[in-house]
Amino acid sequence: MAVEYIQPEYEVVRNQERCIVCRVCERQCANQVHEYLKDSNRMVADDSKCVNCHRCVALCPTRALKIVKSPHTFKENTNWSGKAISEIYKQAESGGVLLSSMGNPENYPVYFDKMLLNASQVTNPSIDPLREPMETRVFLGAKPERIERDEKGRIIRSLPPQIQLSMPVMFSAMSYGSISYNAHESLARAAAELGILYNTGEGGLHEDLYKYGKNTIVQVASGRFGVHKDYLESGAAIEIKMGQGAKPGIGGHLPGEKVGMDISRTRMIPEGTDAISPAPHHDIYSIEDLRQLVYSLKEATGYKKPVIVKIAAVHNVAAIASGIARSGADMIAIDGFRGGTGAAPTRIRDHVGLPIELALASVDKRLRDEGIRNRVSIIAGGSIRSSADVVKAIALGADCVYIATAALVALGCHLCRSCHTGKCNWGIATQRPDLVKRLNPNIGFRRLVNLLTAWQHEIKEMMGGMGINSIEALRGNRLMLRGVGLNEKELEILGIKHAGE
Amino acid sequence: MEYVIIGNSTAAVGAVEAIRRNDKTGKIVIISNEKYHVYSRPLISYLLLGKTDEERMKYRNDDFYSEHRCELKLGRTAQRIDVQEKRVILDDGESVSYDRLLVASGSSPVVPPIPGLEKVRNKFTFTTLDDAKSLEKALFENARVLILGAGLIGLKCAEGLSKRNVEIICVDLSTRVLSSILDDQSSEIMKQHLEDHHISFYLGRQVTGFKDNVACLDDNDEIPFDVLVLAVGVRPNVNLIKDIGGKTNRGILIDERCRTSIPDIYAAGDCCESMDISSGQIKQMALLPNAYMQGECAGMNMSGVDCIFDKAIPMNAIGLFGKHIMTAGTYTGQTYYESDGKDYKKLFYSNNRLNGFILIGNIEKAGIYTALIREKTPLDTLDFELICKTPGLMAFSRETRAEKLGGVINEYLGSPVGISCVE
Amino acid sequence: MKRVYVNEKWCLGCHLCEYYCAFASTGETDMARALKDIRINPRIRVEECEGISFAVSCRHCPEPLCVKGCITGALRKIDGIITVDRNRCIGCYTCILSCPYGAVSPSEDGAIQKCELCIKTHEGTPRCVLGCPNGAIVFEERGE
Amino acid sequence: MYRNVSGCAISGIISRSGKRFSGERIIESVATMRERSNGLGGGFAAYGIYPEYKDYYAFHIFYNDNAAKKECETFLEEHFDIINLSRIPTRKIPEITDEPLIWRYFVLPLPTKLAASQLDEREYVVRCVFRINTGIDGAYVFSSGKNMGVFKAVGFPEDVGRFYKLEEYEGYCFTAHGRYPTNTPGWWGGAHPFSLLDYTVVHNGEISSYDANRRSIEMYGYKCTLLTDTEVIAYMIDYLHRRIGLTLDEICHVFAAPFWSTIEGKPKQEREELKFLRNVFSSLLITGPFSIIVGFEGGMMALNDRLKLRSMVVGEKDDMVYVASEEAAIRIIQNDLDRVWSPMGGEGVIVTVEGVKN
Repeated sequence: MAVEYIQPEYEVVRNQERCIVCRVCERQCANQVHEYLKDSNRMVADDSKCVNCHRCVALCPTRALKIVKSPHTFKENTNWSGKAISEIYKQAESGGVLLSSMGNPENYPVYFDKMLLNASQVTNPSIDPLREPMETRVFLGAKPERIERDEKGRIIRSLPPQIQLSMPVMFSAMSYGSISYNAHESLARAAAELGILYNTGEGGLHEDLYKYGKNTIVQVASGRFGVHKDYLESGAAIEIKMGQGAKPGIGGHLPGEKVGMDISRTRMIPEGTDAISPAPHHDIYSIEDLRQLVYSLKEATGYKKPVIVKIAAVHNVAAIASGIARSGADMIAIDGFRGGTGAAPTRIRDHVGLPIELALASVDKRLRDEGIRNRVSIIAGGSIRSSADVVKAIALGADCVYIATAALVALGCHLCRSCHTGKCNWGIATQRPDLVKRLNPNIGFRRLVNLLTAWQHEIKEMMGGMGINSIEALRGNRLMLRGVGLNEKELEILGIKHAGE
Repeated sequence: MEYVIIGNSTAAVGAVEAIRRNDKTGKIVIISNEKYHVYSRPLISYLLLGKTDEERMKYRNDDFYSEHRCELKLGRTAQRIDVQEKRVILDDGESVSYDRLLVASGSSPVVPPIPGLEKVRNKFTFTTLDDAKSLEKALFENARVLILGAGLIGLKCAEGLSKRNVEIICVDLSTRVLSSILDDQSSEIMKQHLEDHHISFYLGRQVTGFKDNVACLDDNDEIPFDVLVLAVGVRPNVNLIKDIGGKTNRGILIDERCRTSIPDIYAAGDCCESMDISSGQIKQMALLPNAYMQGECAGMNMSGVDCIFDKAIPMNAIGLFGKHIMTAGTYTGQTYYESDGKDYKKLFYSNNRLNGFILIGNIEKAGIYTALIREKTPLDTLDFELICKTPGLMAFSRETRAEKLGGVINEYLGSPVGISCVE
Repeated sequence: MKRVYVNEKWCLGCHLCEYYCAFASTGETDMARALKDIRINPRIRVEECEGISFAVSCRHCPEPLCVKGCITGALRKIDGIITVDRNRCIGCYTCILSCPYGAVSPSEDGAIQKCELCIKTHEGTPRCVLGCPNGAIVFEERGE
Repeated sequence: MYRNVSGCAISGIISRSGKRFSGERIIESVATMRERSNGLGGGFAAYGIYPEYKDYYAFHIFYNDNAAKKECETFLEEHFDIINLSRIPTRKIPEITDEPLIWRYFVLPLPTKLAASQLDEREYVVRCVFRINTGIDGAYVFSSGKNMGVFKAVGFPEDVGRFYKLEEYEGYCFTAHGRYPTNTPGWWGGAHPFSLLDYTVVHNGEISSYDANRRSIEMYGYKCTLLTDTEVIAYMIDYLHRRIGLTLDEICHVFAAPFWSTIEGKPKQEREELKFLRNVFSSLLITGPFSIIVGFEGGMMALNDRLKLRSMVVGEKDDMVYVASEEAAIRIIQNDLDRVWSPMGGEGVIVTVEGVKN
């Protein structure tokens, strides 16, 4: 095209003094940014192809590369940002819906960053996790409202199915298809090693990973891909996906080119066909329908598996959660609007949903107000970035959190937000064998284990500082939180006081 | 246990190292008619060339004998073996008793029966350090050196002399250089290369006689020379065994455990003949690697550990004026061939096996071809077309590669089922 | 003994091992300075073909044909590691002819070179292993 | 909403045989620990003091003024049969000032009202107490059990005891509390013990699980108006003991649950029980330092947090059992002890009067 409306976002800066022409950048860039010029024996780059994934930067052995934001600018103003302008150019050219990946990047408040944690001083000793037991084990599942005793007066210990986790963090749903086999294997093995769960997402479960079933949540989504009896029985829990924080109200679409032999078999669809998850479940048009699916799944698995219902955080999330709690579900997963995705319409990703912090606070409060909080466990997801976010989410009232983006980042993801291209240079969001092999699960699983081990240490440190040595005493303990820079309404919804109060 | 080794070169070292692996205390006696610490014979040409010196020619470090606790009888010749008494009688009458004896007596240069040879001044053979030292002493500026034989020894000698400001003339009965290891075309390439380095050849010619220091050829040409090097071949030293009725042919006959036909007597190295597994023939393969491995095999068996060496093949790595030649095996069967006139590659194969090869120039990873011959690898188990073009592990199956490179062994899989989360 | 093992399943064909190997033998502290405008001649080599790649370096065989065949005694096996005394090596390349892995190669000065597990230049893990981004080359004790 | 953060002294005395004794001894005991109080609150719970009205709920109520009293009494009359009402006798002493109107009522639920409510009698009483405490401004029921009473005020505990003429009461069990609140002005209702029905709690400590416990217990209809640890603990005891039906022993395993590592080491049956309790009642786990003495009809229970971050000593002499923050507070009233020990963190000490089941 003669007119270039859109200019490269990044520039690849190469320090020719340091470049030894090893060509690793060229070999490792699936976007073919780098090129070797034989005549002059030097490397050059085509900035327009760069997605800023940093694969070349990370592998350059002489640190000769860096990627900088292009100083190119439109005549922007507050209203017409460069992004707004380029998006118009793109749509004027393509006539299509804009697609994006990963979580909402826009400048909405991040409430986790506006809450501070408490610590003990004088009147109540802080507890040193290096010296005293510091417990992060949690149980997920419905709790009985009364107890019964046998004829000897002993408590009858029959409970609805429970999940025991070594720490209140799980890997949330990412389908095999949206991410690679090696990414899945890394998650599965890390979950097994850590004593937590990972989630298959809606793409079914590769037969090689059935052995990690006790650490697996099997998801049932609107496309019902890969759902069969063995699949349901293989997992520790079943999740019904009603919605996803990154794209509430929107289904999923795995392009046919990603549906190779293994994925085709796992999803139970023909090779090369698009895998389209409808926006709604076509058998769930009401809460009663959901209840039927919950019980169908329980019936199918002999009431041995807890059922999770996952919803996107939307405006009336509290009422929806209340309905779900009464539908027989054992757990509710709430996914905030910053949650990641392999691909979502940009407008949906950037403009729909709620911050998880507010959604979580209002759901927890609503369920308590209705006296049904113990009927369900709450799993909060949608951009939990650190152990501090975990602690804050638990203090707001979550039983457990879901992480996905953080896990991918641990696996090497650089948040270039180009998942939808299928050319993930880090071997995560791709099905191209040459790219998939870049993620060695032996390394990947170890990095995930390291990440959560580190988080667990930090969680223990923060708990110890608060004088709490079992994480259940942190759950819903909102006095441990104080807001900074929040208005009355925000504080009210979060159920916390302002710092200094 | 008393071990006696006749000879102090490669095979002897192989035997000593093997014996000491199994027997730390037994007595080892080494008898050699040379007075030197063990040195590498093939290096004598490099000594002439100035690329090495006597110190660096030592095949093993100075402390080799003490470390391996060997008793040395150097400059002494083993005259005969007394099989009944199990002892070796030396030239000075001393007798050395043995429980196990290794004959690693090597070979001697062939001196052809040419009329007038006895009157030639400055004539040398070229297999020992003393040979090289004597030859060096006889050299002078612009001397004409006539080398009889364009084989491995003759040409290495020629190269060794090349920096000495002497004229080098090579005569060989064969019409080709290195006729024992090269075929016509490769031989021609090497001849060109050698001529480019100022070696003159008289090929397909016979020296019929000498008139003092003039060689007379069969076509009546006469070549005057100052120094004569006889490099027409070597003959195994078999007499010690032959004298006591042991089986010999051109060389001493040994089995795959390096045993001679006489109990408790082993033989190894250039004095032997053994099976060339690339051709299935028994032949003399006077090659250093074989000598070491035969010596090692003999040493193992002598010290009580059963060991078989049945992987002997002819193989030669030789560099001449910067051009490297590698050959191995037997040149029979179908061929794969590529050459640009300077470099050369020919592979010989039949019956699903690689029989031999000749490489000139690009010798990268040649050992992979050697291994195919040595291991008799069925060619249909690998990508033969690929390996012909490029020797490498790529041509093998994934499983074979994994085995060779260790990739599949003990790959850490974490805990297949770790901490269960199910109540 | 710890050895280098290669698993082609994870080899990306990035050739970084070769560069880290070449760098290791320079004794320099900065790779850019060490290898700028240099055509590297590493002791570990990546074989590549149609999407398959793997690095090959000396296996330090229990029965090393290179050592047994070495005409000068320059190649020795010391504490399980096959090392070359470059002072003794005269470049006959019998070892190249012997090595079934193709793991010995000529160096610039004519003497041979091969992987010596970096023992002459660095402590600890060989540099190719450290430089491999994907765990395709590992340095492990696996028993013999 | 301000939450009380406090350090304190606690003491308790019980006769296992149910023998009644004067309140003088508990005053003497708690007075020893004056150092642990700061004059901002003190109080006592006394059991077995109203034998003549043992079948009636004894409401002790603070009124800010007569208007509140009137409103409250109207409410009481609507819901209860009031057998007896009187001012609680007090003694004017300079150490105790600003006292509210302090009244005592012996009541039984009106049978018609009770039947109409479809509630269990005790639940009916609890709801009425909450109605008064949260609905009637200036009225506060601080004691509502049978044959027992709470006496508390702003002041040092020994002064509070003298103020209420506690030496004139005889009971089989007394508990006492001297308060050292760190950040709130004293308020009569805020003093300990905290009670609901016959459950009373005196507590020394500051629990870090407060808001988790509070938000959890409020789900069951309790309203934590005082924002004290003691209040929430009292409600949790009421909930678990009266409503869920856990034994006191089981309650100890909920409040001060053994660490998982300890649980894993137990025999299967016990392990499963402990795990069940921890899992099902995880929100009622109490973390942070505490030592509590819980009084109830026919018994007393003492419990420390599981790390034993607060001191607590138990002494025994014949049928008497003494619990106090400090051994000196026991020795002062009974130096000749058969046995004295410090319970382990999380080890509940439950003493019941013979013939009474808990």
